[in-house]
Amino acid sequence: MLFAEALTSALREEMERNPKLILLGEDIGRSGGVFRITVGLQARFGAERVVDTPVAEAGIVGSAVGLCLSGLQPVCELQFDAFSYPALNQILTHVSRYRWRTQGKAPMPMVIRIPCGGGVRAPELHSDSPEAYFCHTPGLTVVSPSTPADAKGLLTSALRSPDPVVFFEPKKLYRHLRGEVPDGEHLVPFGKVRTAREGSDVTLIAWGAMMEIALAAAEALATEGVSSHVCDVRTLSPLDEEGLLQAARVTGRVVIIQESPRNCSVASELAALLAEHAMYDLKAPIKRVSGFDVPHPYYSIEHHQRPDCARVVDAVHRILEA
Amino acid sequence: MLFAEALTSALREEMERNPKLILLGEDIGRSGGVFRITVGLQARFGAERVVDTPVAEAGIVGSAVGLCLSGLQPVCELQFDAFSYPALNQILTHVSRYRWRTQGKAPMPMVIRIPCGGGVRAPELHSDSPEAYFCHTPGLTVVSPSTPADAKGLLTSALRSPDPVVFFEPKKLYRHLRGEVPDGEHLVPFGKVRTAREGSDVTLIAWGAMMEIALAAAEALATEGVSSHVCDVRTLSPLDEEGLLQAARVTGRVVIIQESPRNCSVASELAALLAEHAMYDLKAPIKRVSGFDVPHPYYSIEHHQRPDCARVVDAVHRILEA
Amino acid sequence: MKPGNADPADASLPEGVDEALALELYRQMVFLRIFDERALVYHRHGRIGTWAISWGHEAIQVGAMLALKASDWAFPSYRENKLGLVRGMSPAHVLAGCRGHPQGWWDPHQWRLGAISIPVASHVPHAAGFAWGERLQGRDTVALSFFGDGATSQGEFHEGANMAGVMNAPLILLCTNNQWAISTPVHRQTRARTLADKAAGYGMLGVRVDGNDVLAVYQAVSQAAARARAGEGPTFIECLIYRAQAHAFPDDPSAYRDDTEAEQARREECVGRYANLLMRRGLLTEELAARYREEFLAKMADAIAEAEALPIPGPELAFAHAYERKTPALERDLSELQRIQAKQGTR
Amino acid sequence: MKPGNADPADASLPEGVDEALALELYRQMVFLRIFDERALVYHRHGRIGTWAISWGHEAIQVGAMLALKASDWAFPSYRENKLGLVRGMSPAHVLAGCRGHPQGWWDPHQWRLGAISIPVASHVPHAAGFAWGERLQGRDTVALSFFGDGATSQGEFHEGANMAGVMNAPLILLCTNNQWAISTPVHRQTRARTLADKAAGYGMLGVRVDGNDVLAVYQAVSQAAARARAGEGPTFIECLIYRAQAHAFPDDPSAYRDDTEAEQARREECVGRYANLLMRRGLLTEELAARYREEFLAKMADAIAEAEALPIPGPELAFAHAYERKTPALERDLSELQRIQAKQGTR
Amino acid sequence: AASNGAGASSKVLATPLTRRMAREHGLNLAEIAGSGSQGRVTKADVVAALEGRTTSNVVSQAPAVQV
Ligand SMILES: Cc1ncc(C[n+]2csc(CCOP(=O)(O)OP(=O)(O)O)c2C)c(N)n1
Ligand SMILES: Cc1ncc(C[n+]2csc(CCOP(=O)(O)OP(=O)(O)O)c2C)c(N)n1
Ligand SMILES: [Mg+2]
Ligand SMILES: [Mg+2]
Ligand SMILES: [Mg+2]
Repeated sequence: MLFAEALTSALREEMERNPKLILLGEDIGRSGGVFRITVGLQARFGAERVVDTPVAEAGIVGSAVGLCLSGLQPVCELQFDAFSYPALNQILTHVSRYRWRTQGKAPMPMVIRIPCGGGVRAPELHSDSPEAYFCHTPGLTVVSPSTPADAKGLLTSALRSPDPVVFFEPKKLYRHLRGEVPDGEHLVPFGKVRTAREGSDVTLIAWGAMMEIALAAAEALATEGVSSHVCDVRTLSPLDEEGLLQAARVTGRVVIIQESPRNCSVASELAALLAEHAMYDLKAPIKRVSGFDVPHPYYSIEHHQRPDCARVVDAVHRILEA
Repeated sequence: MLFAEALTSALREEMERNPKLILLGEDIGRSGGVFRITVGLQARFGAERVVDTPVAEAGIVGSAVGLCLSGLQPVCELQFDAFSYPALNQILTHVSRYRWRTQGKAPMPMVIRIPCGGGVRAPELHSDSPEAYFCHTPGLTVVSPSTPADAKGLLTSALRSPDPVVFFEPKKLYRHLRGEVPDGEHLVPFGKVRTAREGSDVTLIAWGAMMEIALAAAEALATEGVSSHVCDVRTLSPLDEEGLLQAARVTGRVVIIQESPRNCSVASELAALLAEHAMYDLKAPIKRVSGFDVPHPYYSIEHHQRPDCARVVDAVHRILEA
Repeated sequence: MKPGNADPADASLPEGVDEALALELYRQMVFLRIFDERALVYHRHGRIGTWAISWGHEAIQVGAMLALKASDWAFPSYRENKLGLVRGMSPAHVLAGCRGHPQGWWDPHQWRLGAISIPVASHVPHAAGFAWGERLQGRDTVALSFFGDGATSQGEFHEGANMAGVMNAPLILLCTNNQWAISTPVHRQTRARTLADKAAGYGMLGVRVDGNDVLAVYQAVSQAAARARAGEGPTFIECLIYRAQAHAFPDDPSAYRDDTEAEQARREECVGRYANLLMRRGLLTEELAARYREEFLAKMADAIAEAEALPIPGPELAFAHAYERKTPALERDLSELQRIQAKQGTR
Repeated sequence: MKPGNADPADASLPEGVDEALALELYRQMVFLRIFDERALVYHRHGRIGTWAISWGHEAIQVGAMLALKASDWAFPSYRENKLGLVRGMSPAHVLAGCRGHPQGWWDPHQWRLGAISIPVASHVPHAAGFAWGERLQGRDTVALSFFGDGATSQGEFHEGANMAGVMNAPLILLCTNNQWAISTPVHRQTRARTLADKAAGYGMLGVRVDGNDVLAVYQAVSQAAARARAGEGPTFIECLIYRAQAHAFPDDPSAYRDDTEAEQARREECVGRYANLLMRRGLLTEELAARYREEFLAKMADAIAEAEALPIPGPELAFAHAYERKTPALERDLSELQRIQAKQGTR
Repeated sequence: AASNGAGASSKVLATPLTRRMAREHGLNLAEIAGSGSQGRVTKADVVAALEGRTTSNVVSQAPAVQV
C-alpha cells in the first residue's frame, strides 16, 4: 500500500467507526486535498463531515477548538508545512493549553495533519520541517510516521488520542513509499520508538523521510563492515526517553539525522537527552546530521540542505575514529 | 540605572542619532508602553516616529517588513511574550527570510522587542519564555540581556544590526534590577558570551532573568566551597559557540539554567552543542535546570515552574557526585 | 450615536421582558458592579492581582447573558472574567482566579462558558466553531462571543467572523466598543465609520446599540439569537459605551487621555440609569436597591475571605492536565522537584 | 456583474489612455499570455516545476501595472510571479525561478516589486507598511498589492488592510476575484455579497470592476492611485473574472467543478476581447497581432534555453544571505559539506 | 571497522573522556575497578591504573620527546 493510501484508509476507517470525527481544511472535499489524502471521503461521508474551509489556517484550527468544545473531534489538514505558521497562535495559546486551563474538563481531541519536508521540487515555503516549533509546546503530541504501516497505525492512534496531535506527513513519502500494512484495525501506540534495524557499532536515530536516508546509510556502512542500529523516533514529543536511551546504549555512538534546521530542534533535544541521561554509556561525541541553519533553499539546490547518505556515512566515520 | 531605563536610553539615543528609526507597537506612544519603556519618546520624536498601532501583531510586524523596504528601520514592541505568537507567521516566513530571498538586496533591519518571562504575578499568557521558537528560525538574531549595561549595549547593537533582531526583555528585571551603565554610546557586540563570575568546579550557563538565579546559586555553592564559573549567553542565536565551549571546558561540568519549557529549547541546543564539540572535556553528564514541559502555571504556583536556587544547587551537587 | 447620553423617553419594557426579568437584569448588574468596586479595593490592598475592571460594562454583560438560554454558550475575554457570576458561579471562585490561584479555572461544560481568552480576539474562532458544531449536531444552541473594539483589528476576529458566515453558524459577535483599547482610541484602531460596518464584509447583519441601555442590549441579543436559531446565521452587534475607568489596574489613563469624557461617562453609567428607569416604572425602590447592595457586599466580604483561605497548592497541579496522562518525563521531573523541595523544607 | 460577458458598446478609450498606451497594454497582455502558454508547455515537458498559470488574468495584471508610475511598487503573490516582465525583467529570469534556480530571485528595489509572496495574503501588510513608510518620508509613491479572493479570508489581509486605513497609507488593494481558490468557490470563501463589501470595514473606498476589461482595470487603478497620492488613503478594488484554467499545474479542476463555466470564460478571455476592441478602433491589425506573437514566441524560446543553460550552483548559495555575514557555524557547516561532497565527487 | 565498538567495555560506565583515555593507552576499562558511583570508572581510576603499570608498553606509545 502507498504511504498516502495508508493515511486515507486510517481516516476512512476511523470515520466509519467514530461519527464524531469531522475533517476540515482547504480543498479536502471535492478535490480530495492537494495530496489526495482525503480523496473519496466527502463522497462517502458528506460535505458536513469533510468540509472545505476558507483559506484561513487560524480560522481552521481556531474553529476546531470550538468544535472540540461542542463534542466533535476535528481533524484539520493544513495544506503545507509553512502554512501551519498562520495557525501557530491558536495552537500555542489554545489547542495546547485548553485541557490544562480547564483542569482536564475541556480536552482538545483534535488532530492537525501537516504535510512536511522537502525533496519534492516545490516552490518556497512548501518544504519546511517545522516539527520543533510544536515539540517545544507542552500539551501537544507530535508524531511522524516513516512507513505505510506506521502511517496507518500512528494516524489511527492520533484519531483516538484524547490529546491534540500534530501529525507530520513527509510529503516525499506519499507516493514514493510502498509497504505492507496489516489488514483491519491497526494501532501503533505513541511513545514507543521503532527499531528499524539492529546493529552494534553505531546508532542512527531518525524519523519521517530521513529514515530512508538512515537505512541507506546503514546499508552503505554494512558494506564496510560497520553495523548500524537504526531507531525511528516516531513520537517526536513527548519522547520515548527510555527507548531512545536504550537505542543509544546499544552502541554508545550516536548519529541523529533530521531535515529541519538544527538550532533548538528535535535533534538538539535528543542530543541533550543523551548528554543528560546516557553520558556514561557514550563512547564518542554525538553527531547531528541536520538541515543547516538557513531557510530551505530553492529546489534546484535543496539537495545541499537535505541530509543525504554521504553526510551520514561521513558522520559515522568521524565518530568511529573519535 | 534601572534595567528599564537603560532600554529607554538606548532607544532615545539611537533615535537621536538615526532618523530612520521608527517605533511601532500597541500603546507605546502617549502611554509610553505598558512597561513604560518608550515613555517620553513620542513627546520627543513625534507621533510619526513613535506610533500607536491597532491591536494587530501580524499587522505590526508585517508592516514593519514594508517599512524596511521603504528604507526605514522599524522597532516593534510586542506587548507580552505570548502576544508574539500572532506575529509568528510574519516572522517565520518573511522577517527571517527576506534578506535571503532577495540575495541580500532587501535586508530587514528591524528590531522586535518582546518583554518575557514570569515571576511577576501576571495573568495567563503573560509569563512565557518563547525564545526557542525564534532561535529555531534561521535568519533571526535573538538576544536577551541580563544587566542594565547589557540592556543598553545589546539594544544599541540591535538598533544598528543589518539583520532582524528579536530582543527579549525579562520583565522581572525592568524595575527590579539596577546597575551601572557606561556613559554615552555603549555597544555590546552580538555573539559574545559574558563571564559573570569565574570559577573552577562547575560551569553555570544562563541568560536573562535566570542569571540572577545562577549567581545566587554560585554564592550559595561558594559557602560550601564549590567554585562556579557563570556564563551569560546573551546572544541566544546565533550562539557564540567558541565562548560556550570554552566556558564548559573551564570546569568540565555544566549546568544550564532556563525558564522556558525544556523540549527543543535553547538549553537543548546548548547541551547538544557541548555533546557534539566538547564531549571529551566533560567530566559528568550535562544538567538542564529548566522550566518543565507544561504551560506556565497560574501565578500563585509559578514558583514551582521557574528554576530557583535550590534546584540549581541540587543539580550541581548531583554532577559533582557523578 | 453617542452612548448613554439620554434616558429613553418612555419607560416601557421591550417585548419579552416582564417585570421579574426587568428586575433580575438590575439585580445582576448590581452584582457585577459591586464585584467590580470591591475587587478594585482588594486590588489596592494587594489581595488580588491585576484587575480588569468592567465598571460601566454591566448593561452589556448582563443584558447579553440574560438574553441567552441557559443552554447557550458565551465566550468571554479577560474583560468578562466575572461572567460566571451571572450564571451562579461563586464570587470566591472568580476572586481565586484574580489571586492567580488554580481554583480560578472553571469547567466550560458546567457553566457553558468558554475559558477566559487572554489573547485579544483569539476566542472568536472558538465561538464560531462551537456554534457550527452545535448546528452540525442538530442542537439549537447559540454561541455568543464577547470582545472589544481593539479586538476587531486582529486577524483571528476576521477569520472567525468570516468562517461563521460561511458555515452559517448560530453565532453572535458581541463587540463592546468602549472606544479604547488600553490607550488607543477607536479612531486609531480602525478607519471604519462604525464597527458594525465590518459586518457586511462577512455577509452578516450588523447592528449598533447603546451599550448603556441594558434593555436595548437584551433586545438586540434576543433578536440575534432568534435569527441564529432560525438558521439565519451570525449577527454582529456593536454595543457602544465609553470606558469610564482605567483599562485595568494598574493602568494610568491620565497619561493618554483627559478625564472629561470619562467623567461624563461615569455620570451616565448604566446601573444608575437603569435604576432610574425602574424606579420611574415603580419596579424598584431605593430600599430594594439598598437591599441588593447589602446582599452583594456581604457576599463579597465572604468571598474574599474564602478565596484568601485557599491553601497554595504544591507542585502536583503545575504538572497536571497538560496531557491526559502525565508523561514519564513529567513524573520524573515532579518527583525530583518534590525531593528538592522536601530537602529545602521551604515550600 | 458578470465578468467579461460583453464587449463595451463603444470602443472609446478612457481618459488618460492614448493610442500608444492602448497598444502597449495589448502588447504586454500578449507577452504575458504567451509566457503562460509556453510555460505550460515547458511544464509538461518537465522543464519547469509547478506552474501557477494566470491565463486570463492578463487584463488585471497589465492594466494595474501600467496604471502605476515607474516609481510605484507592486507586491505580487505567486499568481503574479511574472509581473516583472511588464517592467522589463527578462523571461529567462522568471523561468529560472520556475526551475527552482536561485537566479529566479530579484532585487525588489531594482524592479520596485516586492518578492513573490507564497503564503496567501501575507504580503498585504508589507504593502501597507511600505506605502505608509513612503508617505512618512515625503515621497509620493503608491503601493499596490495583488491578491486573490481566497486571500481575503486570511487574518493578514485584514490586519494589513485595517492598518493601511488607520495610517492613511497610499495603498491599492487589488483583489483578483477569479471566483476560485484552488477548488473552493468564492461563495464558500465568504458570505459577503461582494468582496468589495469588505472595504467599508476598513473605512476605505471599495470598487468593483470587470477584470476582463483592461481599460476598466487601468482606469480604476489610475483613479485609486490618484486618490492615494492626494492623501485620500487606500482603495480596495475587486476585479471580477473567472479562473478559466486549473489553479496551477499540476491540478485537476475536473475533480471539483464542471467545465462549462470555465469553457465560457475561455471564450470570453481578455486578450481576444481587447484585440477585437482595438481592431474595431483600427489600432490593431491581424498582422500586427501576429507580429507581437512571433516576437514573444521567439523571446520565450531563447529564454527557456537560457534558463536551462544556467549551471546548478554549489552549496555556497544555500548558505549565503540568511545573515549579512555567515555565522561561524555556517562557515564550518559549509566547509564540512564541501569536504564531504568533494570526497563523494558526485555533486 | 568499529574496533572500539561494542567490546568488553560496553557495560562499563564511564564518560567518553575516560573511555578515550583508556583507549589511547591501550587499557581495558573492564579490568579497572571503578571508584565512582555504581562502579563507574573515573578519569582518576584510569590515571591510577596507568601509574600502577609504569613498566608496560604504554611508555612506548607516548612521544619520546615532548616538543
Ligand atoms: C493578541 C494580544 N495582543 C495584545 C494584548 C494586550 N492587551 C490586552 S487588552 C488590550 C486592549 C484590547 O482592547 P479592546 O479589544 O478594545 O478591549 P477592552 O480592553 O477595551 O475591553 C491589549 C492590547 C492581548 N491581550 N492579546
Ligand atoms: C497561508 C497559505 N495557506 C495556503 C496556501 C496554499 N494555497 C496556494 S494558492 C491557494 C488559493 C488561493 O486562492 P486565491 O487567493 O483566490 O488566489 P488564486 O490562486 O485564485 O489566484 C492556496 C490555499 C498558501 N499558499 N498560503
Ligand atoms: Mg494570524
Ligand atoms: Mg475597548
Ligand atoms: Mg482566486
